[in-house]
Amino acid sequence: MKWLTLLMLLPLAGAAIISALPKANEKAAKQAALGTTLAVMAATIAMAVGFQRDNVDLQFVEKYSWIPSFGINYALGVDAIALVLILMSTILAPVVVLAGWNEAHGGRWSVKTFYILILILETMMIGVFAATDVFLFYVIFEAMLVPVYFLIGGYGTGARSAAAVKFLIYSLVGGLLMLASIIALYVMSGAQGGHTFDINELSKLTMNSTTQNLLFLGFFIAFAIKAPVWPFHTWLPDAAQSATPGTSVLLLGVLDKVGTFGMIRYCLTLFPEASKTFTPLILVLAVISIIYGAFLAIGAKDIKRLIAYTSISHFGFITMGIFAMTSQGHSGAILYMFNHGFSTAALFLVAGWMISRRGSSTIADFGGLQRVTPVMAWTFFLAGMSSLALPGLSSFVSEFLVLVGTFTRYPVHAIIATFGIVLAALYILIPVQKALHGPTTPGNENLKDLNLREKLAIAPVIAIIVILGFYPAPLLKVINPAASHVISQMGFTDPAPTNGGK
Amino acid sequence: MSTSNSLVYLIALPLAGAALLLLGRRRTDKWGHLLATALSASSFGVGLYQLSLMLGRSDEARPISQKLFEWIHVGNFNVDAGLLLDQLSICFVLLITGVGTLIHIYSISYMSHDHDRRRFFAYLNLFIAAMLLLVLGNSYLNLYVGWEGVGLASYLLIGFWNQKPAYATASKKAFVMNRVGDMGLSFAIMIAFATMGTVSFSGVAEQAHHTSEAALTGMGIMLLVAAAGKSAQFPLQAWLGDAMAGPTPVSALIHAATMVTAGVYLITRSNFVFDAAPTAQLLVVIVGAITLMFGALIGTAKDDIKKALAASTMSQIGYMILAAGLGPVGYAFAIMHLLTHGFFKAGMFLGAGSVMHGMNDEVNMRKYGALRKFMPITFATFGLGYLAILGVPPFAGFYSKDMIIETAFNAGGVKGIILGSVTLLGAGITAFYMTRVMILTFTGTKRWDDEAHPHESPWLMWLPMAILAIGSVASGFLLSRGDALVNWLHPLFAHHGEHEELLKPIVVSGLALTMVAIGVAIAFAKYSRQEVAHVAPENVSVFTKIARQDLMQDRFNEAVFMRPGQALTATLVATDEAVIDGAVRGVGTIALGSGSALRGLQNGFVRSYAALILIGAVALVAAIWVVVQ
Amino acid sequence: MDASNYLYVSALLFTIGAVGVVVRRNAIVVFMCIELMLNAANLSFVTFSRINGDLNGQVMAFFTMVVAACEVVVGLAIIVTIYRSRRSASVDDASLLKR
Amino acid sequence: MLQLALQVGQTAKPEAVMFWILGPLAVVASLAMLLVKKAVHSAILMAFVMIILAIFYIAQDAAFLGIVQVVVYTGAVMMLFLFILMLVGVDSADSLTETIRGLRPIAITAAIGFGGLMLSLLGHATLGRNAAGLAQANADGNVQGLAKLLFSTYVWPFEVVSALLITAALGAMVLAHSHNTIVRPTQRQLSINRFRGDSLGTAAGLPGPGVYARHNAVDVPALLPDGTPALTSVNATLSARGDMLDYKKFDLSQINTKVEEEK
Repeated sequence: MKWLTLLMLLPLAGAAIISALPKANEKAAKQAALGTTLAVMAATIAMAVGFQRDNVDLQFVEKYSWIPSFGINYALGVDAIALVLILMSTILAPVVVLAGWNEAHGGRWSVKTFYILILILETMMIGVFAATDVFLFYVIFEAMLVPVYFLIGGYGTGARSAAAVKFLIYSLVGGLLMLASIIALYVMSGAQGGHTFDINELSKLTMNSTTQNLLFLGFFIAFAIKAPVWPFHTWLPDAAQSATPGTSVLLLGVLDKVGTFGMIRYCLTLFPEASKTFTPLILVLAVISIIYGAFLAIGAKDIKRLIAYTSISHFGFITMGIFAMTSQGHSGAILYMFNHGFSTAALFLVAGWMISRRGSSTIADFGGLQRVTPVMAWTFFLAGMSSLALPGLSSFVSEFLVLVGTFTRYPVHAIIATFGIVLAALYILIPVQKALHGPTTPGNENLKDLNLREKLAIAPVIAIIVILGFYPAPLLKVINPAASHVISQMGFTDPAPTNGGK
Repeated sequence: MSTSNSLVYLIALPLAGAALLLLGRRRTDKWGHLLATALSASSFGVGLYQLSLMLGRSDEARPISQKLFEWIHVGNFNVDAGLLLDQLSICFVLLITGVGTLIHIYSISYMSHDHDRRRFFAYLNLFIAAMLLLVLGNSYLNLYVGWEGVGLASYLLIGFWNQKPAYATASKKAFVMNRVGDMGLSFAIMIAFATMGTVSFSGVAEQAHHTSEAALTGMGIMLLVAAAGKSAQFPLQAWLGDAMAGPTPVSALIHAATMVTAGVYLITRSNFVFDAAPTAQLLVVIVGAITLMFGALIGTAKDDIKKALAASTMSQIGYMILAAGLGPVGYAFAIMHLLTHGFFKAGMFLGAGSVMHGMNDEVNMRKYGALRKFMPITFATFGLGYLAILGVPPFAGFYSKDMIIETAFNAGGVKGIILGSVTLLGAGITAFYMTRVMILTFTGTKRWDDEAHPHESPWLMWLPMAILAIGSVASGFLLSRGDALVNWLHPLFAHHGEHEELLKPIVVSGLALTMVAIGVAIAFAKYSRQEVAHVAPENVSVFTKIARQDLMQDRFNEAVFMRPGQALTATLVATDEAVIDGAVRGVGTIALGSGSALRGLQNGFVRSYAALILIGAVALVAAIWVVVQ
Repeated sequence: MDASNYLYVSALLFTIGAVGVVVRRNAIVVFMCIELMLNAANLSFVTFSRINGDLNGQVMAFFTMVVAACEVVVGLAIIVTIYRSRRSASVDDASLLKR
Repeated sequence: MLQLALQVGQTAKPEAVMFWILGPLAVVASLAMLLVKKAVHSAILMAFVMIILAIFYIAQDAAFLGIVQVVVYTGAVMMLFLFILMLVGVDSADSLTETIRGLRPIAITAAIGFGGLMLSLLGHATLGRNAAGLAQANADGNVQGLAKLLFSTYVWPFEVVSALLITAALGAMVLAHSHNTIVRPTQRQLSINRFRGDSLGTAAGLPGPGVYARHNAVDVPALLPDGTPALTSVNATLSARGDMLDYKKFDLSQINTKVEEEK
C-alpha cells in the first residue's frame, strides 16, 4: 500500500471537495475540513502501526521517475524521525481546524479558501517530511510558503500583509541558498557517476572540505531561518503576531520543524565533516537562541509575540540537542520537536481564545481570568507549565535529555543553557500572573469560558502533554534507533562516564 | 532488595484525589474536602502498614522498591519510574501523610468560608502526592519530578488568593527562586550522569567510591544549591517570608513541616556524595550556620506572626542543614530535628492560624495581646510548641537541638568552636524571639480594636493542634529513647568510627539552657515589663531596621538580579527591534532604494532607453578592447 | 589604398547614427538615423567581403537591406498611426512605456 | 612582394582619391543630418550619404549592391521618408533643444567613447593590410557570384526574408489603414459647428491673410478692425514651421506712432 502518497492525496481530495461546495455554506466547508484532517490522522496512525521500529532504513518507500532527463524522482520514504513529525502534523491538523472554527471569518477571502489552504498545507507538511529526493524536498519546501503566505496575509490581524511578506522573503532567501547548494550537489553527482537527487546517493559523494563547508552553509542557513535560530529569527514574532492562532500553530509547530528536521536529514547526512566543523559555532548560536529568546519573551508585551519568543528559546534547545552528537541529545531533540508541537499548540490555541474573547492580544489587557474563566485559565496554565518544562509534562523529558546529552560532551554549553529554565519560569509566570491572577480587569467580567468545541479541541493536546510526560517510552522506542543510527553514521559514540578523571 | 506492589498507592491515592477534585470542578464542591482528607488519611494508613512490615524485617531487608514503568531509556541513560522505601523515606512518608492529614482536617474548618475550598484541597492532595514522590523516588530524576511538583503545589497554594497582586507576586517569587535551586539539581544530575553514568541513588552510591573528589564536590555543591532553593537557605532564602501569603494551613504543612525540609532530605539522601566531598560538606555547614543566624535575626524584628514563624523555620532548617553537613554523625540528628520540628512548628503555625481565625485575619502581633483568656486551647498548644522549640527538657526540641549543638561542638578544632557557638547563640536568639511572640500574642493587655471578637476555634481546628502538641511534647523523647532513630537510620549511612566527645552532653545542655534562659529573660524585660506600642516604633537601632527588612535580602536580589535583569531584557528587546531586525530591514531598504533609483531610468522615453543601449554597447566594446589589448 | 579606411568611415557613420537616435526627437529623423547605422554596417560587410575575398559579406549586406526596407515600411506605418491619434511625431510624446 | 605592393598602389590610386573626397563628405553630411533642424533637410542629406555609400560599394567590387542601394534606398526608402514627412507635416516640437535632462551630454560622451574605442580597435586589428580582393569571386561577374550564393547556400534565409517582406507590407497596410476613429464631420455638421459654436467670430469663415495689413503675403497675418493681428489667418502649417513673419512689425499701433513721428 502506498501509504505516503495516500496521506498526501487525502487532504488534496478534501480540498477538492471543499472547492466544489457552495461558497455560502461555510459550515459544510468546516465540517469537510475537519473530516478530512481526521481521516488523514487515522490513516497516519494506521501507517505508524506498521512501522518497524528497529529498522533504521527508510520505510514505506515509493519511487517514481518524475523528470528523467534530470534524474529527478518522486521518491518518498520515512524513518522514525520523519514518522514522528508526520504523526505530530496530522494530529495537530484536526485540532487546529476544530480549535479555530471561526478563525476564517473576517479574512480577505472566503472561509472555503481558508480550509482549502489549510488542507493544501497539510499535504505539503506530509510531503516535506517524507521526501527522499532532494529536489522534491526543495520544491515542497518552497511551495509550502505559498499557502502560509496567504493564510497569514489573508486571514491574519494587524499588519498581516507586512508580516506575510517578511516571512516569505526570509524563507525565500534561505531557500535560494539551499537551491544553490542543491544544484552544486547535482553537478558534483554528475561528475561522480551519474546525475541524481537521491539523498542516499548524494550522501556518498566525496568532496573537499571547502566545498562541503560552503554547501553545508547553504543548507544550514535555510534551515536556521526556518527553525529559527538566532540571529535569523526576527520574522517569527511578526508572523506569529499577525497570523491566526491556528496558522501560528502550524507555523511554529510544524513548519519550523522542517528546519530542525532538515538539519538532521540533510545537514548531518550529506555533510558529516562540515557538520563537525561548524558544530562549535552552531552550539553557540543555539545557546544564544535559548537565552536570548527567553529574555525577549520576558520583555514581550504581546501574548502572541511572547509565545513566538519562547519558541525561539525551545528551538535553541532542539538545535543544541541535534549538534551535541550524543544519543541522549539527539533523541531528546527529536522528542522535543514532537512535544514542542503540542505545548506550543496548546499555548497558541488558548491564547487565541483569550484574544478573540477580549479583542486584544496585549497581556496587560487581561487580568484575573482565573476567577472569570477557570477552565480557560487552567488550560493556559498547563500549557505554560509544559512550555517551562515542568517535570511530569512532556517537554521536561525532552529538555532534560537534551541538557544531559549536551552536558556529557559540551558541559559549558549545557550549563549556560540550563539557566534558560529559570528564565522559562519567568517568561511563563509573568504572563500567567498578569493575565490569570490579580483582580479582574474592568471589561473582563463577562468573558465566556471555553465551550464544548474548544474543550474537545484542547483535550487531546493536554492529554498528550501529560501522558508523554509520564510515559514517553513508546515514542522514545521509535526514536532511539534512528537517533543512534545518525550518531553512529557521523562516527560518534556517546561519551563514557568519566568518573571525574579518577 | 525486595519489591513491593503497594508503594504506588502512597502516591496514587492523593494524586487521584487531586485529579478528581480538579477535573470534577463544582460538582465535587460538597464532598471534595472530605474525600481529600480521607485519601490523605488512607495514604497515612498505607504508610503505617508499610512501617509495620518494615519493623518486621531485618535491617538489611528493610528497604523495598517498586518499579512502576519504563520512563526514559536513551543510550546509556536509563531511568525507570521507580520507588524506594527505606528507613529514611518512611520517616518522611509518615511525617508528610500524618501532619498532612491533620492539616487537611484543620483546613476543613479553617477554609469553610472560602468558596474555593475544593480547589484548596485539590492542591493540598497534589502537594502530598508530589512530596511523597520526592521522598520515594529511587533516583535523582524521579526525585526531581517530585521536587518540581512540590514547587508547583507550593506556587499554587501560596497564590491561592492570587486575586491580591501581592500574593500572586509572592507565589511567582517562590517558584522562580525554587527554579534556581532546581537548576542546581539539574546540574547535579548532569554531573552524576556524565561522571558516573547513572542517576539512581543506588548507582551513585556504588560509583561514588570510584569517582574523583572534584566531580563529587561539584555535584555536592549543586545539590546544596538545590537544597538551598527548596529549604530557603542562604542565599536563596528570600522567598519564604513572602510565601506566608498562602493560607495558614499551607504555611504549616509546606513552609514549616514538610516541603522546606526537602533540602535536608536531599543532603541526607546524598550522604554518599557528601561523605566523599569534604569541601562540599564544609559549604553545607557554612550555609546552615549562616541561615541559622539569618533566620533568627529576622525573627527578632518581625511583627507579623506568620513571618516571625517563617523566619524561625528558616533558622531551624539551618540547624538541620548544619547537622547534615557534619557528616555521618549529624545525619540522624538532622532527621530527628526535622521530625520534631515538623510537629512543633506545624502546631505553632496552626496556632497562629487559629489566632488569626479569631482575630479577623489580623497578623500583626502588636494588635494582639492577652489572648490567653479568649483562646485557652490555642494558648496551650502554642505554648507546648514554644517550649519544644526552645529546647526545654523534656520537650521534643530539647532532644533534637541539643544533639545538634553537641555534634557541632564535637566537630573539633576551630570549626567545632565556631559552629558550636553559632548554634548556641542561635538557641538564645530563638528563645528571645519566640518568647516575644508568646508575650505579644497571649499575655499583656489587649491591644485589638473593638471590631475584633477573639474566640476559640472549633474542634476541627483545635484537635489537630492538640495532636501536634502531643507530638511536640513526646516525639523527642520517643525518638531518642535508646537512640531509636539513630539506630533505625544506622544502616543507611557510612560510619567512620566513633567521634570523640569533646563536651559532655550535660555540659552542652547546661550551656544551651543558659542561653535560652538569657534569651527569655531579655524578651521578658523588653516586652512584658513595658507597654507594647500599637505600631512598630520608628526610633529603633539600625540593626532592627535592617532586620525588619529581612536583612536587605530583597534589596540585594533586586539590586543584583532583578534590576540588571530588567535592564538587560529591555536592552535586548530594543536591540532585537533596532539592530537585528533593523539589519534585515536595512537590506530591504537598500533594495527598495536602489530599485527606486533604477526606476528613474525607466522613464518611458524611448530615447533614454536608446541611450542605455548605447552605453551598453560602449561597455561591450570596451570589454573587447580590454581583452584585445 | 587600405581597405580598412572604409571601416573607419563605417565606424564613424555608425556612431553618428547612434547619437542621432538618442538625440533627435522627430520619429522620422530617428528612423533615418537607424537607417544610417544599418548602412554603416552594410559598408563594413562589403568591405570585409572585399578583404576576405568572398561574397558572403555582400550577401549579408543584401539581406540587411531587405530587412531594413521592411523595418522602414512598418516603422513609418507606425509613425503614421501614432501621428493620427496624437498629432505629433515626437518620440517623447509616446512615453507610454512608463506606465 | 614588392611587385604586389606596387600593383596594389597603382590600382588603388584612383580609388584613394575617390575615397578621400567622398569619405569626409559622407561623414560631414551625416553630421549635418544630425544637426539640421528640419526633417526635410535631414532626408536630403541622408539621400546624399546613401549615394556616397553606393559609390563606395561599387568601388569595392560590389556593383550589384551599389545599384540596389541606389534603387532601394535613394529610390524607394527615401521617397517613402519624404512621402511620410509630407503626410505627417512639420511639427512644432521638432526643435533641437533637449527635454530629457542630461541625456545629450551622456549620449555624446558615450558616442565619443564608442567611436574612439571602435577606431582604436580597428587600428589595432591586422585586417585589410593585404586585401584579398574579389577578382576571383567575381570572375563570373558580381551578380552571378551573388546569385550562386543566394540561391544555394542562402536559399532558405532568402525565402524567409521574402516572407518577412510580404508580412511587412501587409503589416504596414494594416497599421496605416485608417478606421476613421474620428467620424469625419459632414458638411451639415461643419455648418452647424460654425454657427452654433462658442462665438460667431468664425461664422463668416477664417479671415484671409494680409487683409488690412501692409503686406498681403500669405505669411503675414491679417489685421482685425481694431488693429490686432488675426493669427488664424495664416495657414497652420506655415505657423507651425515658424515661417510666419513677425507680425508685430505690422501692428497698427506701431505704424501709427511711426507715422506721427515722421510728421
